[in-house]
Amino acid sequence: MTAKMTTPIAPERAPDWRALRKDFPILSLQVRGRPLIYLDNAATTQKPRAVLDALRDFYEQRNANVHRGVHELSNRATAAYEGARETAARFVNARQTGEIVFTRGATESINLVANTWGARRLQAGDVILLTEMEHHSNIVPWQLLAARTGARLAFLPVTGPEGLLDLSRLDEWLTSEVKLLAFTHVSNTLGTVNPASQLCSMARRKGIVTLVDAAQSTGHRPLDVQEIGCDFLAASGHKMCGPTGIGFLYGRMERLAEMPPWHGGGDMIESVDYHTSTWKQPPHKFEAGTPNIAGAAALAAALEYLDRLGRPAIAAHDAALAAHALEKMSGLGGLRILGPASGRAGVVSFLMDGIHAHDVVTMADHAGVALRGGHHCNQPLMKKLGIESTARASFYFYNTFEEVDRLVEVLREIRRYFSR
Amino acid sequence: MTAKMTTPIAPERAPDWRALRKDFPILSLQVRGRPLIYLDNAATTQKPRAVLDALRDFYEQRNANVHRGVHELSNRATAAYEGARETAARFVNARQTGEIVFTRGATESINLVANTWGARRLQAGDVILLTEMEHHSNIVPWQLLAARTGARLAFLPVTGPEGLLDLSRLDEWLTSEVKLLAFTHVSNTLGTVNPASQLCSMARRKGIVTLVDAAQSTGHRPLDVQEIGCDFLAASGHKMCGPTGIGFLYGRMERLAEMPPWHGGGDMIESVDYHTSTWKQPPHKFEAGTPNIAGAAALAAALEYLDRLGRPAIAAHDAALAAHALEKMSGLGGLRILGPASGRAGVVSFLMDGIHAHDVVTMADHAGVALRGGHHCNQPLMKKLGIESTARASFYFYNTFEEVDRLVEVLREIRRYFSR
Amino acid sequence: MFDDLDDLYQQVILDHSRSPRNFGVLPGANGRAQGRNPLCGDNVTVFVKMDGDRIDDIRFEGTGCAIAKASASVMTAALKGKTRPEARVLFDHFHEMIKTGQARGEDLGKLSVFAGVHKFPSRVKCAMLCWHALAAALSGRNEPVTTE
Amino acid sequence: MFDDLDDLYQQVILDHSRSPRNFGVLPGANGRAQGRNPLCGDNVTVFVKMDGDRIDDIRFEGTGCAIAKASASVMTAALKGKTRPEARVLFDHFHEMIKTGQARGEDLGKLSVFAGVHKFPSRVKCAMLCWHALAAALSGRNEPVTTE
Ligand SMILES: Cc1ncc(COP(=O)(O)O)c(C=O)c1O
Ligand SMILES: Cc1ncc(COP(=O)(O)O)c(C=O)c1O
Ligand code: FES
Ligand code: FES
Repeated sequence: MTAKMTTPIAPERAPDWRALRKDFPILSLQVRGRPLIYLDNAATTQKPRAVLDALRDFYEQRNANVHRGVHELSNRATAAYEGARETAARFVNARQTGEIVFTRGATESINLVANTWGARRLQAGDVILLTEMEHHSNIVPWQLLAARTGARLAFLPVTGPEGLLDLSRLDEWLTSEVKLLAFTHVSNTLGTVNPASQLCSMARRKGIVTLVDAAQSTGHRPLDVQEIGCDFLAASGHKMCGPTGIGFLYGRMERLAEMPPWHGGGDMIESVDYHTSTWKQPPHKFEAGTPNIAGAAALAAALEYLDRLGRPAIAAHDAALAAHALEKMSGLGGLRILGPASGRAGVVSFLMDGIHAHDVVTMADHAGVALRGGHHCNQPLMKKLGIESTARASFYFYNTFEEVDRLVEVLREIRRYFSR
Repeated sequence: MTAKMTTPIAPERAPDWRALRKDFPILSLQVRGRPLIYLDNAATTQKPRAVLDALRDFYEQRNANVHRGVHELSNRATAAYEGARETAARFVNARQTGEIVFTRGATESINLVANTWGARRLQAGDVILLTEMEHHSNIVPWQLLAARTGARLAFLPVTGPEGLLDLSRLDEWLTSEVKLLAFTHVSNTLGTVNPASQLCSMARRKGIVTLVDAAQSTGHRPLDVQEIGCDFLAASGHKMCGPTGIGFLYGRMERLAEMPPWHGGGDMIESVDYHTSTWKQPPHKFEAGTPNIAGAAALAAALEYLDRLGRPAIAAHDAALAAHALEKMSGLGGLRILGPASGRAGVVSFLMDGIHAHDVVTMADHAGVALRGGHHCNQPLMKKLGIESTARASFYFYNTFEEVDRLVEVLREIRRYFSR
Repeated sequence: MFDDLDDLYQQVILDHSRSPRNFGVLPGANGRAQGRNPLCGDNVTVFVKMDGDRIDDIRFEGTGCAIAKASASVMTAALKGKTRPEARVLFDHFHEMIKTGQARGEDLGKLSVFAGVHKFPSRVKCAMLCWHALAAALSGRNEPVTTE
Repeated sequence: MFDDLDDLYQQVILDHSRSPRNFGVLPGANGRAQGRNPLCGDNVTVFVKMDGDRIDDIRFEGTGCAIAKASASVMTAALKGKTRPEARVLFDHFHEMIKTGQARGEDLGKLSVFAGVHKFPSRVKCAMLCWHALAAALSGRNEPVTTE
């Protein structure tokens, strides 16, 4: 994976990034009289016209409820929804289409695993191994599960200013009490890219189930659940050009098959009596009620859009922007950058001496540059690092080197303004 | 409520229903060469242009993640999302905006209550009282909760061919073991309108918590949670002109305040340490992860659209279409109609002698009329009534009397075709 | 109004659906299985009385649309007296016809009235329901099978 | 580049944020409370030493943006020696100014440098953070308060 990502893309093979900015209507917006420079992609990405059109097309040509209808619109809606499942399965190279469960996003995907697989398989004394760099969405569900089952949490350490996982003693961490290893593929604060296949194969060898929080990686780099070898993988549509309110859980079929249901309701049942019910097979077993049908259809459009560009090319562009930002920002002085010096994703968190992150972000916003400030849902990591918050620039393929230059210029002006 | 609903609307006050069909792009679709007559509104409704535009507008003018951003787009997104909460609160007349929790739909809303309030408050020996006409979404979550807590389910009987709740002995049903009464406001199979305020006030007098499944009523008739007096109310956006993937739970603040969290993750926390966390106040406590932001904004547009038409007028039109259908269909012969003879919602389920519901629906579809056939997620009720499935026509304000006439003509042709 | 449906609801199919052959429980059956169609909630139970490898008698019971009922009626009529291997071959040929509209082999006989079903993908499961139940009954599995 | 921000980041505010007055733990405090800003995760603790109804001494500690720090610095300076009722009145006047830009009463003095904050709704909580903590400290509540 890492190899693929850092392979430079031959210029003639890379898309014309600048040209495809016109696919994104919002990118021509003016904010406070200045052209929008959107560098908050780790929070959510913008949507290309292909996705907006897919939403509208769904509602204008095929809107109906799914699965039980015999009429034409209902067939179309079911085809759109189940077709989106196939697209998502191909996108992560699942073995079977049925290994994709649609959810609201990565957070719900992780909660689903905690409440089904976790509630069935974990008990007092078991250990859930996370890492110190997890997003709240990959900590809190396990805290709630721990409280319910008596299992406890342990955290693989993050070392040094580089913010890498300390894997030197991984073997010792993977004790026989560890039943689950859940980790983020890409850190949304540090930009660290964790070696997912290595972690999963070590865990698997010891019979430990694995979950990859791929919220920050799914639409950003090539990703293959069979190569990674994970049991579960959680993804958010809105972080990869899809609409809000849709995402998915990939689950290895053996795992899904052993899981009890979670939400109960229409569409997840095979038969219902007043006092007992039987369930459908996965994935339907885990999709109670009317799903986000249009959202799934539009997510499929997003995935197809991304694969037209090519994920290796996207990863290379993300990385090149980050490298450019690192280089330029280190020339500024009085600025501390978190995370690895190289091999990182397109996420750059930083602190400016004597200026609080929210002041940086407010001022950048007035110059048209959208950054995020705060703990980025990484409070425990922040506390460990002894900081309260950072400002963060996060890139996607539609960002340009000129935008990064403008960011650096704005940061320089902020420093000047604040020292007046 | 019933009174309001059956009040005839003075002609000059009712909207021009036919004229507003042009607000719905899909209604001018041709299906198999015939103009679409969409009579599957109980499954999902169609969306007016105002809603499609709200979706697009969100993604083109204000797309960002919510709550933690300081930049302009993020402020706009937060304003859109929290503004939608206010709109929803006004729509059901909640006491406070914070009594609205956004969910994927009615099913998730009910599961939320079962897994939070239910898991905390119920124990072995307690009784969850439902009715015999509940949708699977208001049965299965309680079966799962019963299995987890040792509580048991009881069902208020449905009587006679009219399909009304038998309230004559309601008092006896509301024993001291009953901790929760959960019932559907409008049956999606029978068309029955249950006396929600009466049920809730009797239950409340005995200290029983109440949940109203308002999936079929929220956008169809005036609805006021304070007048109903319920503790919880579940609603789906897609059944009232909103997009798929968004709905809400109304919860009386006293109830929400006593509930533990359910999904864990970003945005529902106040502070997170590696091993313990504290939660935000409701409603945020129950909204983990990135919500369906655009969906909420578009739902607000739907609610505003409905209130421009006026819910009393919508309810009257629904009822008038149903009455017209009942009258015309009873002239057909060999046709059995379920549910009450009068005072019903715009839902008409029927059986044709000797012709299976799916054959009726397939053939109607070929004539351009979208009906639904099957058990309508009401299997236990079907079994009780001794039937397998019904065909169902369900109306909304954009349906016309001519469409109902056409339905009846098509049914006559089906009978003829099948007797050949 | 329904001319384009004539391929689906052939006269033979309507006839069989109105007066199904071999309908009812089969006393002395030594094989049985239920097929469920999750799309509609319908189900068909097929009963077989095997004499060694030969289907001595066969009946069905259940609920379903005209296609499902007619399919079970025609199937039972076609299979009486056939051997297990012959039934397997018929299953394959019928299945292929339902999916493609093309009949391989010459053995389908009256079963070919269902060729038009392939134009109605949402009804394929209806026609196959009894066949899946049959396959389960012949293989001695006792759990219900779904057409998923 | 940032001219339109001059209303927010007034010179006085920048000065106070760089060298906050009354910063640090107050030994002998007989009232204290923490205010948390859920929007950004920042928090401010306000310590008071009351002499009857009079604020004998007051300090603050915590993390926050320039607005939050300056607000706490200016607030503590303004409140030293004031009585509880006077502090309440100042709270109300300050709150109204932050929301509307208009100062009622004449008593705000240096506090009026924050009038420009009302143009930046997302920063209103920053300016109010220390005031909410103060109100809690004066009322003797010990739980943390949020600005929600
Ligand atoms: C690493 C990581 N995990 C999980 C999430 C949660 O994703 P969502 O909010 O889409 O559920 C995020 C989003 O911020 C993230 O960055
Ligand atoms: C009465 C009733 N309750 C609950 C639901 C479930 O709604 P949703 O599928 O939107 O979650 C429905 C929808 O069919 C319904 O008709
Ligand atoms: S519709 Fe149920 S079997 Fe055909
Ligand atoms: S941004 Fe945290 S207090 Fe102002």
